[in-house]
Amino acid sequence: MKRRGRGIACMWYPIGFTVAANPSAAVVKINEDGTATLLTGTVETGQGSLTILAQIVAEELGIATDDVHVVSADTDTTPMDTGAIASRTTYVTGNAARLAAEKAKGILFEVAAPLLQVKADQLEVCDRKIQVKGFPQRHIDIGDVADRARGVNGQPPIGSATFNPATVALDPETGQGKPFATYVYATQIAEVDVDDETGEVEVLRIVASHDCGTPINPMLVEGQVEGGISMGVGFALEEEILFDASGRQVNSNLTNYIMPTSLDMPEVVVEIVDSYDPTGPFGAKGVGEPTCVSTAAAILNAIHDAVGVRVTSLPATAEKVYAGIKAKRAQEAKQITAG
Amino acid sequence: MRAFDVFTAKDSRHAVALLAEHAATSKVKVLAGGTDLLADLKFASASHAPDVVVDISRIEDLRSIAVTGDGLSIGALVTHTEIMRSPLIRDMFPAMVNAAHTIGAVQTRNLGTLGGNLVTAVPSVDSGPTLVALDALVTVLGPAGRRQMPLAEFFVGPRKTALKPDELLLEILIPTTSLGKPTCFLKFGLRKGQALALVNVAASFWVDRARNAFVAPRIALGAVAPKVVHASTAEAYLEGRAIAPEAMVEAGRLAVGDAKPISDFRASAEYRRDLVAVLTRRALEGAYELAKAKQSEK
Amino acid sequence: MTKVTLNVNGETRTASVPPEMTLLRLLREEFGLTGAKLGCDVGDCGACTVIVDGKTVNSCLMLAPQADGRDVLTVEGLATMERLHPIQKAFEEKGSLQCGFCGPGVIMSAKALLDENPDPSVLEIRDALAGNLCRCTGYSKMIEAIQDVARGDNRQPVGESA
Amino acid sequence: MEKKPAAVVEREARVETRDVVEMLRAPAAAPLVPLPLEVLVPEARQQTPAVRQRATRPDCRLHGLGQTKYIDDMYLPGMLYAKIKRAGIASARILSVDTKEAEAMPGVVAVITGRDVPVNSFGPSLKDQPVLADERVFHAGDGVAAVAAVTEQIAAEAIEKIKVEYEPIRPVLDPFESLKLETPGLHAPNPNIYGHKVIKKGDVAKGFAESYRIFEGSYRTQMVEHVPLEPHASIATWDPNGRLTIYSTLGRITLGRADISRTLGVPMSRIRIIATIVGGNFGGKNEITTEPVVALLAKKSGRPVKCTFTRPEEFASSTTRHPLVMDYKTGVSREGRILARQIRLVLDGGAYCSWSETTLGKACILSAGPYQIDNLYAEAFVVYTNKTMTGAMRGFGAPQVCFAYESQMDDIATALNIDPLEIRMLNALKEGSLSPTSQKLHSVVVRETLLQAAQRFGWNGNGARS
Repeated sequence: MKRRGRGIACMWYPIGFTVAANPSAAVVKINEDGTATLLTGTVETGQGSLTILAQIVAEELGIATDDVHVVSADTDTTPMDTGAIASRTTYVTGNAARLAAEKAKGILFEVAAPLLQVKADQLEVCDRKIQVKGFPQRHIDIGDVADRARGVNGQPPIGSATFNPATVALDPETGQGKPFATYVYATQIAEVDVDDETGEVEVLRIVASHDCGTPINPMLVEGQVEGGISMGVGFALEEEILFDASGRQVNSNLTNYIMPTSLDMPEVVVEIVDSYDPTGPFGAKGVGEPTCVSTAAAILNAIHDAVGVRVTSLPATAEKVYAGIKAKRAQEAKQITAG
Repeated sequence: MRAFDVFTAKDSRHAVALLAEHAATSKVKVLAGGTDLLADLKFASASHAPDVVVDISRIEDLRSIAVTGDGLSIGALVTHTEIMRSPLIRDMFPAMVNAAHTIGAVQTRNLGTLGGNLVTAVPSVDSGPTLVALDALVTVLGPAGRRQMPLAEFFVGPRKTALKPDELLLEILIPTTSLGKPTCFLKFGLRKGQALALVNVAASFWVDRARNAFVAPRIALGAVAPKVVHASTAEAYLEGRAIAPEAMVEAGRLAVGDAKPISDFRASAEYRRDLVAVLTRRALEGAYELAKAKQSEK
Repeated sequence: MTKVTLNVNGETRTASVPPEMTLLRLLREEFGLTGAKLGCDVGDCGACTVIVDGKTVNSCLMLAPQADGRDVLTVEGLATMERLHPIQKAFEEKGSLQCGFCGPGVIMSAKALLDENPDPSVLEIRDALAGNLCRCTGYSKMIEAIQDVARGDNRQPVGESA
Repeated sequence: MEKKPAAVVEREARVETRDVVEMLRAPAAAPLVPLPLEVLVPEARQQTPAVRQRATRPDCRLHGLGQTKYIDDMYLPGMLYAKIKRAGIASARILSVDTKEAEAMPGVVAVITGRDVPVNSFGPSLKDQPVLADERVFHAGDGVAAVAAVTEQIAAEAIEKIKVEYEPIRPVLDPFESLKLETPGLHAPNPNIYGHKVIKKGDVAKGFAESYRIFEGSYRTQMVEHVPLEPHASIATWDPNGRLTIYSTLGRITLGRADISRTLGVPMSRIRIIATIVGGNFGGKNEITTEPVVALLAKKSGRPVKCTFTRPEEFASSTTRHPLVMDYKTGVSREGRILARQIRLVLDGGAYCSWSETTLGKACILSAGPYQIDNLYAEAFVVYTNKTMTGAMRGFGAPQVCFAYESQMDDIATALNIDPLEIRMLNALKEGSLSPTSQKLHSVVVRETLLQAAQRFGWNGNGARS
């Protein structure tokens, strides 16, 4: 018989390295037509980080995502970056990119200020224009300013910046200190069916609520959460590298290392919670790793809710769940006899 | 993959001739769908790799699905996808469709053939239990001509069949006596997509309507013995017995005794035994549901 | 060496190859069509999926000589000079691909599915993609994109939409 | 059997009679691939402000067209293919490596062993990992030699002809055996416990004394592979100024360059690393693997050299997620508030340190869960074993400890008959809460995520069971 259960799990997760410096540098070049190029040493490994960085630079410059081209991952041409690790790209590289864009923008403001007859600090960007704060009708096209910066002022608008998360070393005795600049939080709830005659677990639905600060790109955040959950489902129920007695792997292929296929994935519902981190670029934190953290815990709690079995070692294969069910029945039978 | 020569057979006789020609001097493998063979050869050691591959994938005379005077004949090169889509098979043996559906994924089912699946003869062969439960026969062709044998005897052991090096599997025949026999196939794997069976079971029986009793019950178990086996004790117990839930439970219990599972990295023998009991009972229930549905259709 | 002649994306192509060469290597190494990927080389991951005579296959599990005389469609054969294929457009708009390595295979599986079944259920889509492993996306946005195409939300090619 | 397939005879003849250069097979001229060179840009990419837009990815368009060039899709003129010989034994001393037969094979251009690596050690914190094992094998996936040949097929056959003589050493596979003092140090003089971390806050003894009930549990997790769909790959090519360019699947090029510079003994200014688009990382591509090998083979052969992992190598010769054994003891008040928690974590680090230090630290700090706990003692150890090396993997220990703390949280809720949502709301960190390291936290939204998820799920608060 199939038994339904639900389980909840929440988590917290930091952005960046533990105390250790993990800086990013960035260079933003505003082209003569008001579009921009970002140089970053980070690597696109699938998350969409280059698009996120383009959005951050675009936001800072008041232009559109498509106006920003990103050059990445070449040690000859791009500045130092700690890399695609530790859920740090949006926050750390994003801060560096925003600061670099801000510096380049400062050059444009210097050029635009006399034209608009105000001081540079009275200017802002909006919709590909540089305008006077409070007087949006007084504006100049950003492309015109950029071209003038080069051709008249002889000062091409290029900015470079670095960012390193603020941390405080941990006390070696007590571990007290500030290991990370910021953290994200999340809750996932799983609904499962457990076949009480075989131990087979079917994950029906996972609802996930994640904090990433400001979602720079909600679509890409959802993609991270959905993907992280699939990794979490595998971690919970299926995946394990196994060794023989001599220490050699016995399932080092995708036939026998069981990871979720499309048929094994539940319906996934993603919510992004309202959140803003003043230390992040436009309030953003990060989302890569945390997405797979609470899935297994939620599923295991749902299994417990369904059949009353607490599996304490992962993965909770059908065999383990069934062994738990059998043991529980034997225990109950004993109690009945004893009673 | 190591180098080998490929000879393409035009028809089944040509294939047998090619096998006869090369088997004496070379290590020869037959290529049908290739989904098992090529996967095996990719990382094969020198001692295991063939020198010659006889490609039978272009043979046209082994692709038909037809009812003949002897029963339902399925050519060895019929793919799993073709089985799933055959109206004839869908109608007569939904269990075969279900079994085919559990093999690999779309890509493998499009290439993989019924004959290839059977010849591979892994203990968990997903095409095996349903056909064994239906008392299927196989026809093979060799230099001396054709011979026929029950599929249950064609399977000899893990990755071993009764096929001689110069013989070719031609067709699978489900005898007239089994046509339309209510059958249910169930497979238990470690995931839903692209799963290998920890246990697979097929159950099949006719219903004596007057007595509502089991007639000619067959239960075939896969992945729990060196080859697909009949759960003979359970079959004997059910023969002529009134159909009742308790009888199905008992048959499941007895089937466990007919299984000789091993423990491996996928599952323990103990768990496989428990699964045999559950799946056997459920397969009997499933076959009975089918029998009742067929009855009400009439 | 064996001579093989096949139709690839509508063009007749010929190559002389070792008989044990797979269709995947033929496409990638001889024809320079690197859309189909080598992810596992044994038919588990589906990154090498192409369509042969209307059916998806793992091109790592087919010998090049077996493809002789057949029609092969690869991911490179879907778009035109003017526009993306509707599935490609939907995948882009939904953000269905992350690292993208499984993408060409997934898109070919989706194409074969929609060719045969223009209005698939979610379960049918999941079944059609079960041979294409993806580690990034959890498959969700792929399934949504395929539903979009089936519903006709994306019938209109990118190059022509207003 | 003696008889060689005609195809082999034919090809060997070709290789023997021709100059190797002639054997190099540049791909035939690429066929016309229709590409929409100008398609409309989706609206979200053109909007201002840019942030919060569901902007599409230009790289996603290339992926969908099959036009993204991953490393394995790249070919440089004259390129050779490398394969790495794997030890296949978990623990041994290498007595000898005989590469003569492989070197003599037609089509083989260069062969190297661990002794050819200028500085044969690297690692993000401890430099305990060799590029190719030279004296000692620490796990079965260790490389011991590598071959560059004109085809991948020849390279694969050549590594089978390399003969390695081993003196087997009994492998240590269980982290608890490794922990024991009498177990010989695997990486002597380094101790088997190569990382240790403590987080101490408040007074756990006092907290337990004040507790209404104390719960104890032990939890274990497994070794997991990242399974990027794209296997690790790299191509190395040198120019006549002694400059090395490596195209690589690395996710961290600047730190990767440091490791390559160190192992090759080449200044960083002479190394260029280009990481096009990586086909999945998840932490598994944060360290060099094939890069120094292809660089050395390219130098020896004077040709560009590519190496792509097979899927089995992906499992056995790259990092994995740390298995953990986690002991939790938690004291709670009658209302379910956590008053004290004591945790011990043992991480199985496998053969090499890799990112264990980071994993150890994060696991230890995060092990308390997103809860306000005034009295906490968490201690973590990481030990060597002769299994596949562990390293960075999505979550750095967090998925493991979350499984433990959230499993125990539900057990506490069940025992006290409190709804699982309620007990979490009661204990959750809040704005300004002090973390286990006494960091004052900001932008804390644990409770908001709990409520949002519960509402969307339809959690109706009747989770308490007696």
